[in-house]
Amino acid sequence: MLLSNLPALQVIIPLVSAPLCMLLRNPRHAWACALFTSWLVLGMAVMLAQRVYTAGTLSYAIGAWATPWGIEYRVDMAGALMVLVIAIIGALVMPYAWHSIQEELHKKQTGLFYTCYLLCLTGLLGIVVTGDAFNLFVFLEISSLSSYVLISLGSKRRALTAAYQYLVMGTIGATFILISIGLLYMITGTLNMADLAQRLPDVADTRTIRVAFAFMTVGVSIKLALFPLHIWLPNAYTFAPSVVTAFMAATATKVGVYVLLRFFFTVFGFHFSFVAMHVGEILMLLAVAAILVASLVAVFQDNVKRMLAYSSVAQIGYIILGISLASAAGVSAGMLHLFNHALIKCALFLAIGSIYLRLGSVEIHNMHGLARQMPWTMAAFVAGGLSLIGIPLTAGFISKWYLVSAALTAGYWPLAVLVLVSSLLALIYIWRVVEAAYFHVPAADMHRVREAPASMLIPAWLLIGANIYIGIDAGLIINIAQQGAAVLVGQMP
Amino acid sequence: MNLVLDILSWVCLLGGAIFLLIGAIGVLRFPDFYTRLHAVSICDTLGAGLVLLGLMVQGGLSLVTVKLLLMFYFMIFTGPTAVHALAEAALQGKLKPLVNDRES
Amino acid sequence: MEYLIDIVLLGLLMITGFAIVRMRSLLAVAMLTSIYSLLSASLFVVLDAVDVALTEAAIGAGISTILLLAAVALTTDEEQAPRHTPLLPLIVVITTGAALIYGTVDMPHYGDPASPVHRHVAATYLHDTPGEIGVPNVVTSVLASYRGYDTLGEVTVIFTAGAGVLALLGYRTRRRNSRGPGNRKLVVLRVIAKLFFPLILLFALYIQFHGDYGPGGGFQAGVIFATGFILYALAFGLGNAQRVIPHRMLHIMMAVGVLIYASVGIESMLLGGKFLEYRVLAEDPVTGQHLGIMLIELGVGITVAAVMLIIYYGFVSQQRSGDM
Amino acid sequence: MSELLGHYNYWIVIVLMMTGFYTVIARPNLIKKIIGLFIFQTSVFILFISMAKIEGGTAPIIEAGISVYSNPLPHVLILTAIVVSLATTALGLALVVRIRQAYGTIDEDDIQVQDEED
Repeated sequence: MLLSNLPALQVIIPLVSAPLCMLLRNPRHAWACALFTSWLVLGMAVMLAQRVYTAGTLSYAIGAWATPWGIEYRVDMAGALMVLVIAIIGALVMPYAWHSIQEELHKKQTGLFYTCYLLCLTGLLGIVVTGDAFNLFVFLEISSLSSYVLISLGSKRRALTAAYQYLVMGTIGATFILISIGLLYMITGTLNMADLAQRLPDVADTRTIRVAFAFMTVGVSIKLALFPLHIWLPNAYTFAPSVVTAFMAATATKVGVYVLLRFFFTVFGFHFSFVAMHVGEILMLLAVAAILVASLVAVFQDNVKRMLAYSSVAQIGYIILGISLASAAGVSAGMLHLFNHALIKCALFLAIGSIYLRLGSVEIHNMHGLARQMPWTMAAFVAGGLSLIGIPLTAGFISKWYLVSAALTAGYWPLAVLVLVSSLLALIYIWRVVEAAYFHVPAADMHRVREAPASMLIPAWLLIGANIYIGIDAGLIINIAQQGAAVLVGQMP
Repeated sequence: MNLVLDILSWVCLLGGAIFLLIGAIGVLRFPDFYTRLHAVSICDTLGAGLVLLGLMVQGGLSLVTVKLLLMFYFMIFTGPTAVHALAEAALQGKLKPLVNDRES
Repeated sequence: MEYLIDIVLLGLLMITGFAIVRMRSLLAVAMLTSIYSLLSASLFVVLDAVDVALTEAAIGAGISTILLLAAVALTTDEEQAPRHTPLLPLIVVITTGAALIYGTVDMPHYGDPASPVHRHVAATYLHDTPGEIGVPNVVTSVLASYRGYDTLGEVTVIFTAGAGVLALLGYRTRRRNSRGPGNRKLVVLRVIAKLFFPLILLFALYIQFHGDYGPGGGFQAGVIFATGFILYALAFGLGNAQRVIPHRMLHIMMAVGVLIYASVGIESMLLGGKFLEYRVLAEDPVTGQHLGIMLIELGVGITVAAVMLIIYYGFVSQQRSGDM
Repeated sequence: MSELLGHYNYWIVIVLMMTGFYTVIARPNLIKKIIGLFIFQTSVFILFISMAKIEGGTAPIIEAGISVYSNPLPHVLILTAIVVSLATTALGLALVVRIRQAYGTIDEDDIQVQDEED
């Protein structure tokens, strides 16, 4: 029963445990419930990935209704990889959450925090595994609404405005997606993605479908914070509770990228998206702008969280750049970077969260001499930073390497230069933190700062370990990314 | 017989419509809040009531008529209550009624 | 005739829409929003979407307006004049609108029976519902069975909103309201509220269980149920309403509704079917469908009613003084 | 001529959508923005329901003697979307109330001024 229903259970389990979590009055119980669920989800994600790896794409008809009539869950290799990313991050973030949340949130809110976290997990997983366009919208809203709440729980009042701004932009994005789904349905009469893909080529030459494509692209771009629609992201990441930032930076925008990939390649098809609509060129332009502008802005930030948030915008640029090359190598490089960046950014934000817990601030000018007090945390930050820059023997290097080689194969040598330049910019902004923490004279009251608890260090170091492991032996993950890309790009010439 | 019923129902419907129109004009033309409330209450009771009556005649003896009857019952209670609550709120909010011997 | 009503309603909607943009008084805008909802609900009736019309009237014109009014009362009524030239927004809006108009050119005509919308998936729902599900209201059968999973997602969305408002606004339980001198003036309202309170609850139950045969279902019923309590709270004060239905109970209800829904799905898995496959719930597949739909609609109704009340309590308990 | 008239419904709906959209992005008042979102979403609902309409059809409740029904699927989708829109509105307004408590204003420009002072 378990195995045959695995795709559905993957989403149902966190969904059911969210209301259960709310009923628990003791914060510790709520945390235990969320922790247990996250690890259960991880276990199932591993099983799911294994099954997809051996048996190929899984399809699950909910309610046993045949496909265009009922809702279908469909997991292929790319989807399994995404589920795995979300589950890993979710599972690692939860043990970390206990101390951090106890410190940053009001006691009354903690139970609800874990409920919303589980709902967000549900939404993100649901988006990835669904094979139905409207069901995607519903789960997108679950994840969005819960992330608005999670962000608004940040301790500063600006968390509220950040959440509000995200709510307004996110809802505009979701409404655009809804309009697009409506137009698609109007022309094809179906909502199932596989069925849409089958019916679209006959009607692809209508203006309605073109508009639907444009609206879908813009709507999803807001969600994944593609430049210049990223303006909600820096505030949201800066003022959200540390755990939320780490979780969302690693998963929410990545799921947006995945949705974009799904629609470009599976639903609309390579030919329509890249040849008829020229989306590759547009995306490449925006990605280049994102990488340059966001990296530059990041250099001038004093708040490390905000700096990393801008760096996230730049990194999303890399992922989109890979996709915009419209080749199997490019897409697999994009997916590889998506996976690696999730690990890197999550580790960095976890380290920053530990610093916030002990230091009460994440501004560079308050971090002078911090490395002596929090050696393990700062070491994790440095290791993550090196990976972000793309030093060899780290995961960041592998994905940038594949990205550059894909760009060169496609004949875009300026892109290789661009990657190099922005890596230098990354070096600068990481260095500013390192300089302050290692080479400046400690502030007077610095000796009171202690190292973070083990429950917060271990998740960060596990992620760093994964980073270095991938940097040394990337075979498996490259294989999965290439398989995922092959599934997506299957129909490509 | 059918013709008679039809005519009856149309008379009711048109009458209701006319009262609704009068109420609307009243809201626009009357000088202050309390007099306007007076105009509104005509819409609620007579206007809507006559329309419902007309529809009941159309419906004949059926479930629809029973439902319409319930609606009518609902309207004659809620309409005046709402107007009363509005006037009460306006009074509490220190809105002075317009007293005569002054043109507005 | 139908087209005439259609055009008139659309025209009224446009007027209301423009008025909403122009007006500065937020209280008036809130009321206009309610009118906008009510007009679109009427339009939905003309367009044969009776279930949607009922929902829009209850949610859009009812609950949303109450929330808007509460929010305005808690903040401020006057909107400041915009200080920027609206040039950039105008360009964005005009571009978007132009793109959409461009997209309409190849659309099937309004009401065209040959359009793909009516041919592909939908035709099967209409054709198969009597045999497979056995309920006359096809909207209910699609909502609860064919696309039942969407509805589970929808309940989760509402649950999320409830949890979110709780996290943001928290709650304070009020002691029983005193009968101050000001309260005497509410006597008419109180008598009527007392008279209608049971009727509203009865009507909610009717909508809940009649959803298979006519317009209605869990959502609409839940909202109407909550409206009954909101009326009670308006007339008798929040403290008294919270004595009737305390906060802790709402928390439990809100969670239990989702759990009922999900456990119907899990039960069908345990019985060897797929998730939310109702036909395995009973010997006869059609009876199974009936049972499944009834249970999940119950879950929906409970969660929606609880969340609406939680949201209302959350807003109103922010007010420092007395009655609202 | 019939070419033009065939789409008039959609065109008005698009104007309505853009009215809401404009209110969201042009108005600095936070409550007005939420109202704008609400109008925007409600208008999208009308778009969906318009496409479900079939000439000479009735509401999709099966009855003997009627053969043409409007399409039930968009109705179902919009039922879901209405609930989603309510959820968004409620959450947005709750945020606005909290922002007012924290900042003492619900005007975007004023908030920005205060944020820069921080």
